[in-house]
Amino acid sequence: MEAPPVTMMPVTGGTINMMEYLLQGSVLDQSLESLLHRLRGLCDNMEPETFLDHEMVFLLKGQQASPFVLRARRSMDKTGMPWHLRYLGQPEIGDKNRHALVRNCVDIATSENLTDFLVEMGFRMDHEFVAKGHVFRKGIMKIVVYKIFRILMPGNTESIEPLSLSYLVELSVVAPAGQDMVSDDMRNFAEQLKPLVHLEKIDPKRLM
Amino acid sequence: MADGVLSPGVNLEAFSQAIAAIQALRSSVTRAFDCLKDGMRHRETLEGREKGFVSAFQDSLHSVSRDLGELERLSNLVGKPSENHPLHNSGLLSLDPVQDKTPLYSQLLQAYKWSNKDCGNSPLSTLEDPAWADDFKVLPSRTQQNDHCYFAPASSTLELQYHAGLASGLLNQQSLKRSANQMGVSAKRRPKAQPTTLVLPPQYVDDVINRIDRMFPEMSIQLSRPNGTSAMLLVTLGKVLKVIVVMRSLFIDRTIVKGYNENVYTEDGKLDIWSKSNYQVFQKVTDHATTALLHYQLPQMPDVVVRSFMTWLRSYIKLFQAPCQRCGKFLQDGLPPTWRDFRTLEAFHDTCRQ
Amino acid sequence: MSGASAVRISIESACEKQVQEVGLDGSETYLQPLSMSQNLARLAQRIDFSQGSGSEEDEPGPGGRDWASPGDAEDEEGLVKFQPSLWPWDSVRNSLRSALTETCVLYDVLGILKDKKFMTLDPVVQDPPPPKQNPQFLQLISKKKSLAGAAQILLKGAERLSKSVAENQENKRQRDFNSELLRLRQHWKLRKVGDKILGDLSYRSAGSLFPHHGTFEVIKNTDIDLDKKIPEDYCPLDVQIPSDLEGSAYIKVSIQKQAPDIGDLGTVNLFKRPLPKSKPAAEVKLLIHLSLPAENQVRLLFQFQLCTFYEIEIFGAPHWQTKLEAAQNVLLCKEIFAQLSREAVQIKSQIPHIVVKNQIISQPFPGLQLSISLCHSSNDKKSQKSASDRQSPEDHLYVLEHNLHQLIREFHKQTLSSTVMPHPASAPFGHKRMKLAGPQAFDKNDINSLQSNEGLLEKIIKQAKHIFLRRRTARTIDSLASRIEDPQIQAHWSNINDVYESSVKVLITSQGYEQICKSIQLQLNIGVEQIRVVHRDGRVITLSHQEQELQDFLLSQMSQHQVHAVQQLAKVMGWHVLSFSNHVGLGPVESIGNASAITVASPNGDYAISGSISFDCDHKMYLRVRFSSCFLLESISRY
Amino acid sequence: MGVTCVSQVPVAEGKSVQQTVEILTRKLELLGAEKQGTFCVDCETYHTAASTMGQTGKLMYVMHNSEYPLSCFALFENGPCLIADANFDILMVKLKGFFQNAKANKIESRGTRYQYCDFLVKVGTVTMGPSARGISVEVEYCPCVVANDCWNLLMEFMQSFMGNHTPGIPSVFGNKHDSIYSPADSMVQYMELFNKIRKQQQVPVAGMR
Repeated sequence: MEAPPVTMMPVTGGTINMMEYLLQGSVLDQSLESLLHRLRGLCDNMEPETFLDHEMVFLLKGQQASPFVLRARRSMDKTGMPWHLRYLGQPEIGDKNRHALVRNCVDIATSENLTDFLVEMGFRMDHEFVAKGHVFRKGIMKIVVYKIFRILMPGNTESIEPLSLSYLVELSVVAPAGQDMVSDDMRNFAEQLKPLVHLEKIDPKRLM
Repeated sequence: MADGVLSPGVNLEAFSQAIAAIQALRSSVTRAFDCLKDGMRHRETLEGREKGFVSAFQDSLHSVSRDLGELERLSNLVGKPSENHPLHNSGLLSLDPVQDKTPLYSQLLQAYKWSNKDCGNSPLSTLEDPAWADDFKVLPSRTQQNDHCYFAPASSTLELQYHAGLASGLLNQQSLKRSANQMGVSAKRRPKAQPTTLVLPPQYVDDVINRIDRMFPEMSIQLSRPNGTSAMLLVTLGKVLKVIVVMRSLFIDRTIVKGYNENVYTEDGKLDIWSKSNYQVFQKVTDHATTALLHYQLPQMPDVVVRSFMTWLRSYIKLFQAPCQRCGKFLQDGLPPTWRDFRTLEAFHDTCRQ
Repeated sequence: MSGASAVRISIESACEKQVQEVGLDGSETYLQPLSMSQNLARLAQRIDFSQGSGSEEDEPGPGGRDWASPGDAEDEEGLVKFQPSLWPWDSVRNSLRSALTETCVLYDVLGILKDKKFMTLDPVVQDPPPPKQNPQFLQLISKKKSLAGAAQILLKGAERLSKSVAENQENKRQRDFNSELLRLRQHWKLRKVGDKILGDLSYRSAGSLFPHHGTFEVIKNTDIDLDKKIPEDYCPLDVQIPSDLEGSAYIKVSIQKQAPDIGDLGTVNLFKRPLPKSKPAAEVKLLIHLSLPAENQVRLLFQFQLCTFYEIEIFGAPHWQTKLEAAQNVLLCKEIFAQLSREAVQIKSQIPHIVVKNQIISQPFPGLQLSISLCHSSNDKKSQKSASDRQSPEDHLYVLEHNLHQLIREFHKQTLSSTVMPHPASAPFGHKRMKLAGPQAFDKNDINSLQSNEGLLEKIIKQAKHIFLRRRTARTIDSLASRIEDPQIQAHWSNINDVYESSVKVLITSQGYEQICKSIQLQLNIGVEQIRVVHRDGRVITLSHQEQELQDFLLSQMSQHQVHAVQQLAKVMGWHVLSFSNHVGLGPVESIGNASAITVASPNGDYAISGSISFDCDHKMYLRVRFSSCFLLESISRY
Repeated sequence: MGVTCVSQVPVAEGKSVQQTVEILTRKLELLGAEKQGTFCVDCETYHTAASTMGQTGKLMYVMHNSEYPLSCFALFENGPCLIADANFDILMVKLKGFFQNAKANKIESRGTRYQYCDFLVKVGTVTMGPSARGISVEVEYCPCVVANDCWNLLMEFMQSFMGNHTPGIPSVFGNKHDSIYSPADSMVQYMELFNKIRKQQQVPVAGMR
């Protein structure tokens, strides 16, 4: 077989090598209101929105030691929104000059038959949960404050119970690789949220 | 029909000027009252206030009297309507001299009725009519949807009227119906405020639409009132097309036909009643639907019109499935048979229908 | 008990707490000392009331009962005898008992008195009652005194109140700087830079992208002589507005006929409606405007901007709110104009748009000129501006001016709300509908429609075209309707219009024959470039912006209507239609189109009439009638 | 997003692929169709990496269509079709260890896009590697969303320029009944067409190239 000629790809594409910069923290339920209040003041002048999402984590096991993880997420309170399929790479802590956790990420919006398709590809659902909370925006920064709910009966998103008495706070930016400057902005923003919440780069590996 | 009541003797130009003068008078009177209502304006001194107020009021009164004078002058110019035939010259044609064919008696009665109507239709009496007064806002030719002509009762002997009634009943049977007016004479005189169809209560409109909605299972009608009392309908016909119908009371003002998969809402979620379909076939159907609106006209019974329009619209359920009844083909110039006959509802290409 | 420490003993009094039990480990359980009420209750419980009542045996009161139970009382007396030493309330009981005894005696005396046999009561003669008046007199005096006291207190209060009110007013007049600043802060964005206070006039937070910084400075108004009487409108706070935003501005939109060769009748008078009343009206509005409190001006000001006569007769310095609003309006007008002129240069059109200084000139239709100009005048050059204004105060297109403001605000809103919060929350930010484009497989057309971004100028030109077309169509129909009396034209304008589209139904009828012949009903959809006519028989005709086309079309429809009417009438009357044509190519040459013709024969066939209808150059209709058989004469009857 | 029929037109006797395409397009232009740029549909094949999941080599196809420039279609034979945005391609790069791109199997159809009233016609040359292997004709009737409603109409139109090469009813129409036709159905048709053409590869047709 001769090598295929260089064809100009018609539409193939997508944005290559996007990175997610992430800072995380948590607040107790009692202090949620004051945090939201602060966020409303700091963030862009948009109507603050709540969300209610259902996330499923899929694994594909191969010969390699570590399985391939994909996250499929859908909105439960807004109809007509596409499903969100997300790949997240290994997080890098980096040195002191970078103020946020960085990981490779691929965001894909897909049609509703995503779960069927993933199963067809050989993926298997590992776990699922419901996330409920608030989302804010400041420039390119996204701030989500949410609580994770355990799903009591698999597949039934109606019967849920909260996993903890606190809310998870995430400050994230998705930017092309190498734009470490954004982490400075993120740190500045995180500073302004102190002492309501301390946002830090948390290495999930250390926690395990 | 507003023009219809003006006999040829009336000076139309003067008439329209007179209407403008009335408008001016109205506005100046309003201004005078506004001035009174608002009272004294804030100024440094009390004296200044009073002075300012008095002078402002004087000014407005002056303008009232000036406008009134202008109106009086114009009203003389308008002139008396002549007592000619109301039918203009074409009316002469009906006075057929063939005696053996046209019975004199019925003609005389007819003539009586004409003159009777003429009395009633003289502009002065129509001016008193509230509905007509409403139309003063526009130029005389632009009556707004007043498809009825109504007139004051004539002051004639009862006997003549009785005969006239009988005769017109007979004449109506002989398909000599000429205009909606003549029916009005034979049937008992309608009350003056007859065109109630213009101001139907929203509840009634809802009922009519609901009934039609239930009538056709494959057609779903969504009624909304984003602009006050005027209803807007979103009719979804099977999986074929969507129709946006803009109503005014029970009269259909405007209709747009779009594809089933086309967006009928604007960015902010309102019904988009202006943009046309992207597809030629639905643009064509839109035109045909507009034609249908002109065709189905029965001002006295608007609900019948809506119903027949919807029945006609329903025949598009087979827009892509029905071949042309004349040429037997599906396509002509790239379009399916878009025309539906108003009576038989059969499918034709636009060019095959004649 | 011995287990308790020495310290504890020294603190507690032994009688206060009793030890209930001593545990095996030596710890003591105490009984809580009784509280006062508990103690009282305990003591009260100890009273033997039956004994108490028994001890009152010597009371003579309720007659027989007491006499009947002496034995009982004896017994109880005996019972009591050994108790007294225990009784702490003994004295109480004793005095109670003596009181009872007294009352019993009194009761008996009264009982005897009542019979009036054995005893009567006589009044004791006392001193005459002069002191009776005295207390009343004293009362009056004391009342008067206390009333006076109350009045004094009230007066004092009133005085204090009126003083504070006066002080308030004084304060209000003086309007201290800080409260003014607070009020300013409620309406405007302020920030402190160094020792200055800067404010933001721009619409940036509302979504504007106009690069003008739009800052104003807040200054303390100190140049006031405190000794002199303070003028009423003195305000300690003043604002310094950038010099280029001073004065007043508005956008003026007008349409002029460029050359007389456009060949339509309507244009000249189309936009020159008599407006003699508008000037006083505007002045009235202005007066109202000035007398309103500053808060309400926001709404009114907008109305006000649109009116031509923007000449405020300013008495003294305007209030800061007025100043700022005027400056903000100038800024907005500048933004609109900057946006328009940028687009005018960028957009390629057949006839390029011309931008000259403060004016943009465009040609919506050949021979027609749309001009949009920014009229900005600072206060000192007022006279010059008003002079230029008076040249043509009538050709304003207020609708378009208003729409321009609306469009720029829409544009602002769009920049703010184009991106929406993602749902699910993990998804990236993005345009609302664009996010659906991938997963819902939008095709090219859909995506194009999402991206189409028409500029301000294009929109306003389209609107201008439509307005022009609509007004002229109305004019054409009206003039035809008033010139031609038979047949009649009726126009029913739709009550719902878009900025780019409106429609009108046109009916052509003969009076008295509406039922017989209603063949001509038209719907005219007036768009931006053209008029689409939908005929009742299903034909669709597209007319261009040329007025002549519409006029000719309507005339031809009218002539067709006439022929139809004749045909229908003939049928009704029993005549036979021999021939019928909408367009006859025979006969004398018509100035417009072809004549319509019809030939009818009488029922018995003796007579035939042929008529043709045409319009001559005066747009009068002619009916030529020819009688056959008897007369071979052509008679032309003119209408 | 109307109803689409994708079919293959055999190369005319004694003509090259290019010539046959020209004959077709000329007929279309005579009919009054307007040329509106070009189009491209491509299809990449992915194998599940050997014995990853104990399944025997399922094939996954990732396709793009210039008509839906922001979308990416991923499908299995007789399986679900996922419509995603263009980032799906990046994911496939990340999934390299699990799904291998059979580069040699990349197949695409390129050609001209025509519009005739509400019809869209795309006549394309199917190429695999450097060689042209056949002709695809896609006819879309945009206003209609239910496949069976307009099949007769579609067929009448196809007959007008394809003559006796008019295809039969596509298999995807059969199981659609009255449901709404989606772009995924067109991609399934293309996938089936490409698979058919790939199989023809073993039987070289005279006049190819």
